[in-house]
Amino acid sequence: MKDNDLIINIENLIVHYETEEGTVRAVNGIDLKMKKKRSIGLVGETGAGKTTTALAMLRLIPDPPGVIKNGVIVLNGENILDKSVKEMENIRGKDISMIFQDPMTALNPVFTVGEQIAESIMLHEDVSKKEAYERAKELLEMVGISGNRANEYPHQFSGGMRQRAIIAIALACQPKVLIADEPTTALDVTIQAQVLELINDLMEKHETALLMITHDLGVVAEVCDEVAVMYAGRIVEKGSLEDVFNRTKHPYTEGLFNSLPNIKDRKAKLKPIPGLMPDPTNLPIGCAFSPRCPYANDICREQKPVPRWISSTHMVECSAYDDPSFHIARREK
Amino acid sequence: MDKTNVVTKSSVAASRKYKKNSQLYEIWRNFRKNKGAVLGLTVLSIIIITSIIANFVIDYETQIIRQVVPERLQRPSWKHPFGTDQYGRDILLRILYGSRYSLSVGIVAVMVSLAIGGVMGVIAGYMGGIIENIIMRSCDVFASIPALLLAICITTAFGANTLILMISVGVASVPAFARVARAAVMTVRDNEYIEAARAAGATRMRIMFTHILPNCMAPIMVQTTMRVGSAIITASSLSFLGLGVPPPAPEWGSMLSEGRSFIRDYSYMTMFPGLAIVITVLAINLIGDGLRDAMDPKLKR
Amino acid sequence: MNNKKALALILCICLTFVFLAGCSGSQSTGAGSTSTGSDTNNLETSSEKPVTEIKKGVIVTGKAVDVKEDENTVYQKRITIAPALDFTSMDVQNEAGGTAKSVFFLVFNNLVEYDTMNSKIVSGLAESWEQISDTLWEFKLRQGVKFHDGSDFTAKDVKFTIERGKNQSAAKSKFNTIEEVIIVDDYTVQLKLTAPDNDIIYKLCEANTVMLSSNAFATLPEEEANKIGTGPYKYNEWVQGDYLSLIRFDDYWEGAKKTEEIVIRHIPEASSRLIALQTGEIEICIDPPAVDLHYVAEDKNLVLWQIPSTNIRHIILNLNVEPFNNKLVRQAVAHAINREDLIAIVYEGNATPHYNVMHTISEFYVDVDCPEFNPEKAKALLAEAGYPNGFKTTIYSSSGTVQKAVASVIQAQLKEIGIDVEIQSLETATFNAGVAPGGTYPIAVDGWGGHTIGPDNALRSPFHSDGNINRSNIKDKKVDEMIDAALSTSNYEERAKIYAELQQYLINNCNWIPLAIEQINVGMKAELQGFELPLGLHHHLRNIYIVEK
Amino acid sequence: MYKYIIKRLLLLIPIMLAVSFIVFFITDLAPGDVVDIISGTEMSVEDKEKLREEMGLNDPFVIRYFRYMSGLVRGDLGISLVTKKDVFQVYISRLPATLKLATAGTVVALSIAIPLGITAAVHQNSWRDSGSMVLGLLGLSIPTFWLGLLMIIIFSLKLGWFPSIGNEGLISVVLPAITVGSGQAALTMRTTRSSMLEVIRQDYLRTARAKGVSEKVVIRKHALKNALIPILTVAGNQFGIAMGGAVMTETVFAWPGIGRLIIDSINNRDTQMVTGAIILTTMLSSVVILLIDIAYAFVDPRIKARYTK
Repeated sequence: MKDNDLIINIENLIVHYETEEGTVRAVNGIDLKMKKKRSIGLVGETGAGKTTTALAMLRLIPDPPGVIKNGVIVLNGENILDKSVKEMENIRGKDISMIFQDPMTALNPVFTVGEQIAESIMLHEDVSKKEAYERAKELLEMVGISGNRANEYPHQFSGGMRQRAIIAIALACQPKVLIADEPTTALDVTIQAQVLELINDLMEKHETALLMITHDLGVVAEVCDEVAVMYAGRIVEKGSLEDVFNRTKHPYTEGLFNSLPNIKDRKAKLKPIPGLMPDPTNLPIGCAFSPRCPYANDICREQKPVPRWISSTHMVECSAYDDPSFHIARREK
Repeated sequence: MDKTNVVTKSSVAASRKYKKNSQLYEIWRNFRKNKGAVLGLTVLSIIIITSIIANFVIDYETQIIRQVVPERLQRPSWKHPFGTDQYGRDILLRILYGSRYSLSVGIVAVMVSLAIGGVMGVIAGYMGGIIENIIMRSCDVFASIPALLLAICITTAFGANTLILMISVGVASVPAFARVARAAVMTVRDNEYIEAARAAGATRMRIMFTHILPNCMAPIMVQTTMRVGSAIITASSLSFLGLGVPPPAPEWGSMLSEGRSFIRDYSYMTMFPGLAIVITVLAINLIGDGLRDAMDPKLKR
Repeated sequence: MNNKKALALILCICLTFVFLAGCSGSQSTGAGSTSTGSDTNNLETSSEKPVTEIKKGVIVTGKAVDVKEDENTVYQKRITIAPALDFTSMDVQNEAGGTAKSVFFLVFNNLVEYDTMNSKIVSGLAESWEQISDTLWEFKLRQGVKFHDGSDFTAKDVKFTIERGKNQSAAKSKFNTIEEVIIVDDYTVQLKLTAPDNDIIYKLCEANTVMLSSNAFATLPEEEANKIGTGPYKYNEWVQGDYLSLIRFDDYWEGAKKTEEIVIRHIPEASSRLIALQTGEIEICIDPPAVDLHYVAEDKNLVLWQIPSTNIRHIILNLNVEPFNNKLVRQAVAHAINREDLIAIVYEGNATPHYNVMHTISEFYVDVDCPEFNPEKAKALLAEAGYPNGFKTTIYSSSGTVQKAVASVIQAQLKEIGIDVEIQSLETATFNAGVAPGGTYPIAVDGWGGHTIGPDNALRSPFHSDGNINRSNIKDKKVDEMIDAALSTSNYEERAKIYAELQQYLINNCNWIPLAIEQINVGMKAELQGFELPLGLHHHLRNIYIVEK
Repeated sequence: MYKYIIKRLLLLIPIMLAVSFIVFFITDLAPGDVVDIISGTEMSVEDKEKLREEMGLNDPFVIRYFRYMSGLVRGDLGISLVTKKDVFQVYISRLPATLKLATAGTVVALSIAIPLGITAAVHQNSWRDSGSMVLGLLGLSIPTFWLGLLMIIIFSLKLGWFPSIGNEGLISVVLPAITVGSGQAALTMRTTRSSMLEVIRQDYLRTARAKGVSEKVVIRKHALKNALIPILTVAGNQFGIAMGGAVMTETVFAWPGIGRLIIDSINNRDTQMVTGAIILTTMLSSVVILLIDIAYAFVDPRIKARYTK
């Protein structure tokens, strides 16, 4: 279903970190497509390889020890893994830009907020310093902060305002793709809602594609059109919001939903997923989730599961579905 | 239900690995990663070993201080690999034998400044208030007096022998030690486990020396290794001013300063002692850096 | 793999050092291993520069360039001189430093002056002088001599200078025998002595007895008045520890000098001083490192003067300290000393061994038989004195390189006969305080150059019981009588006989063991004209000039 | 801001008094006195005693110290016992040379230390790290006068590029500055390395990279400006030390600096000059360190906030 609004296509991306203690297999072959004005939620526990995937798209993985082993990341027709350092610098901030988790440390304390926004503009458009500074003020207004605070320093901003400033920086040059790496985790709930709403409005206005990295299913439900669930460096389930929320297929996704408190049924006991994330330096053979999967059988423990398309939009990677009658406990809504 | 015990077995193995990693082993593992530090350690141990062997192999009377006029100022040759000085004495033997002077001056001087400065710093850091002010202000005063002046005055006042030299070099860097010790104590002092100890009724002295001192050993240790290097240099500068270890002792600093008016035609006379000082101080400083990286948690990758 | 690279890096750093130091030394075609011959000049000068002995013991390697001068020759404006010791103070009647005395010789005049090239006393501000009686001298003063402040030089200035000098520390010892200054008329003055003093004429040409301006001291504060003299140069600017600049005094009574400005620049490090001469930044370099003299000798546009200094390097044995109160021990020490080796090590052969308390330049010098180098005899003497297996003692020296080297050699030579010597090299102030009369230093390395102020001062100061620098604390009535007698007898032969006997007696006493007469080495540009021999440590630099074109 | 500066300057006064007492005491403690220097060999023992009497050297220490303090309080540092020149004048005549050497030395130190420190931090634990550390440490390990003499022999005698002595114009400061600077470079470099290591991990550098800023600019601009404060502190201290401590370089290059003035005065037991010179040097280096503290505010706005609050 290639159409003209496909912006990024990631195929079979493998990223390893080679350290003294052994090779950390952070990303083990994932495929992801991002389309204009569409937002995808990348969900999973910490250490699943979400951030590594994002950094790979910007080629910001620290080269010793990180290595992109395999795979292709196609951005408007070209594989950015072959791009030179110079070309990548042009792409970052112009075509793809990124927001980070902790606003308190994401802004440079010794430069004013205006300067940091203006810098992004000047890098990609040859405008004078003054002009860029004016644009920076407009951007601040756009994210809900009064322009004349542009010459203040980050320590004079609250957490929420800093995140807004960071968003302003990211959207300074109207990038085609915005990656948001847990943008609201460090904020309290009320600010969280405002920031998410801001991101949504800006997505609409600039027709940008959004990759929302989070472990909070509530955020995904509110913002994303599609969902991809990652576990131990692989996408185990991918589909539209309805596919994954209402027609959950993969046992791990079910585990995620079970560990959420159920507002309606206060007395219900939480059912957290037993065990720990597998050690990325020696992943179990077969399906990585098998040690913790209640439905795991011998096939799961010996063979790598194969991705299986349930519908045109819904994919799951679980050998249990070899047996057509298999279904997980979570009933379809 | 084999699934659950599979999980417990791997976690047990993991935790056993971590118990072995006591703090010292952890420091050693990081220290080993630093190339320069390992190099420094090997060079220093070679020097220490030679200075010990030299003590037995070389005879002080005949080979180190006897003046042999016909063999004066001979260039490096097979007979004298490092050449001979203006008194006709073999420079290689003197350097090997002299290593004990420079090393002992460096180490003892630093012990002196550690003892005085370190303790003052810890007291200042922990006590706070007026005591801290008095100690730190007097350190400022001492620091403003050029180290060399301090050393010169003490050496001239009490006569120039090796022990006085070591003490005066040590005293000169007391302020620096006090500052480092105080800073280290300040960071440790506000941790919870100090409150806990105080809550448990431990006396001030007990807290200071059993809880605080071991934890701020890291920066103090690093400062010590750094200072050994500069102590050797200060001792050689004192020899340059004629106040160093009295002749005929083959201390590298005095060999350097005695040879300086021969530097143009017989540069080997200053070059080899100079190189000896450079390599020793370099090795010590590299170890110091390695230690600092290994001990400072923030700097670990 | 990384480890190898780090090792390689460090090795290459050490190699650069070897190269750097090597190339600094490679240019040395010089002396190599010096022979232990005791000839005063052992510089193998490869270049074809002439080596002449212009005066007894004074060797000049190279020659000043020949110049033709006429009325429109242009002279180099400024000449820079770098002495070994710094200029310390302008207080002319109190300052005793060598460099200061050289400067006083430029800024002031004496009544009579010592012509070092022909070693005789010549007229200064006094046109003529005669000895009327044992205790009365008369001086006819030169007319029309101006001070730097424009006032005239007359008899009242002589009276003022001598009377003031009597209670100034350095001038006092030269004027103490003058009882009264009688002004006959404006340009004639008589000096009445308290007792006959044969050396008075020498004392009057010494740097601290220069003529001051009474007018200046009446009008200006002392510090300014000390600057006013009659000499060919005036003080211009003094940045202490950096340089002293003197500019030409245009109406000098002998006529203005050719060089406009003389700068005394202080370069403490001997190697740097010599290099500054080679790079042309200075014109005269005094006391370059002994081992580098060949650089001056071989450089075709440099000239080297090697001048025997009036300073006798010696060691003192303190009679107040065990065991040196025992004459046999002192004689044993005298026999243990090998002067040739000492000169080879300390002075690279550039000094002459010396065996007497008197300096050869003194007219009353006689050869004496001094204890020869004989370690066996020394050991025998020690045994006889009751110290068969020697004893421990300490030798003190100031922190100068020469003094420390002498101490090291003495230490080694005394070790050979069983005396264990520890060295204490102290800075000047501590050394002077410790070695002063009544001090407790068992052995001390010292230098004495008092011969320039006549034979009496040469022996009185170190050997008379209350001599200024009686550092060996000798209290010998016989010696005191001989010194006083020599000073007062007017009969020349009688005086010579007493001095001869005194010299032999002191040498036998071995409380003051002479070692060597050092050399003053002066390197200068070949273009420099008019360089004269120094008197003692202070230099006569009035007539130096360089022809530019 | 000004309240802070006034407080720091006021704090200087007790330190000055303490320094003057200690220096006066130590110089007095050393055996021998100024009369032993200026008397030379031609003064008799009685004359020496008379001179000591005149100069008041025989008075007990306490009286001499209070006589000195009464002058100090009026701002009069007295005259040198040896050269009879006013201590303040002599100090001022030697000050420009020292400031010139200290500044040039610090510039050399920083221009060696900062690049080496950054390379060491950016390539931590690689051979470039220990390589640049070795280069930096070489400066500290090489005895100053040995380096100075080598510099003179090679660069002024053999190649003739620079004058070997004296203090005329800028080129005369090049060799001494390199000698002083390379000695100081090691400490500054180690501080640069450790503070850069802390900054390199900060998130805002990742933000900058995500904006498309090139690695060089990320390190040189974003990281360095944050790491500057500890570097400034060390550079400030070293400037203070270079003021009084460059004795070796000053001796070898015949540089008319304060370091040699102090050491010569000590050798001459010229207590007036020694105490005066050290008080002035301490004041000057404290002022320099204070200026550095104030400069922090321009480097790091968070510190400026603390002052204005």
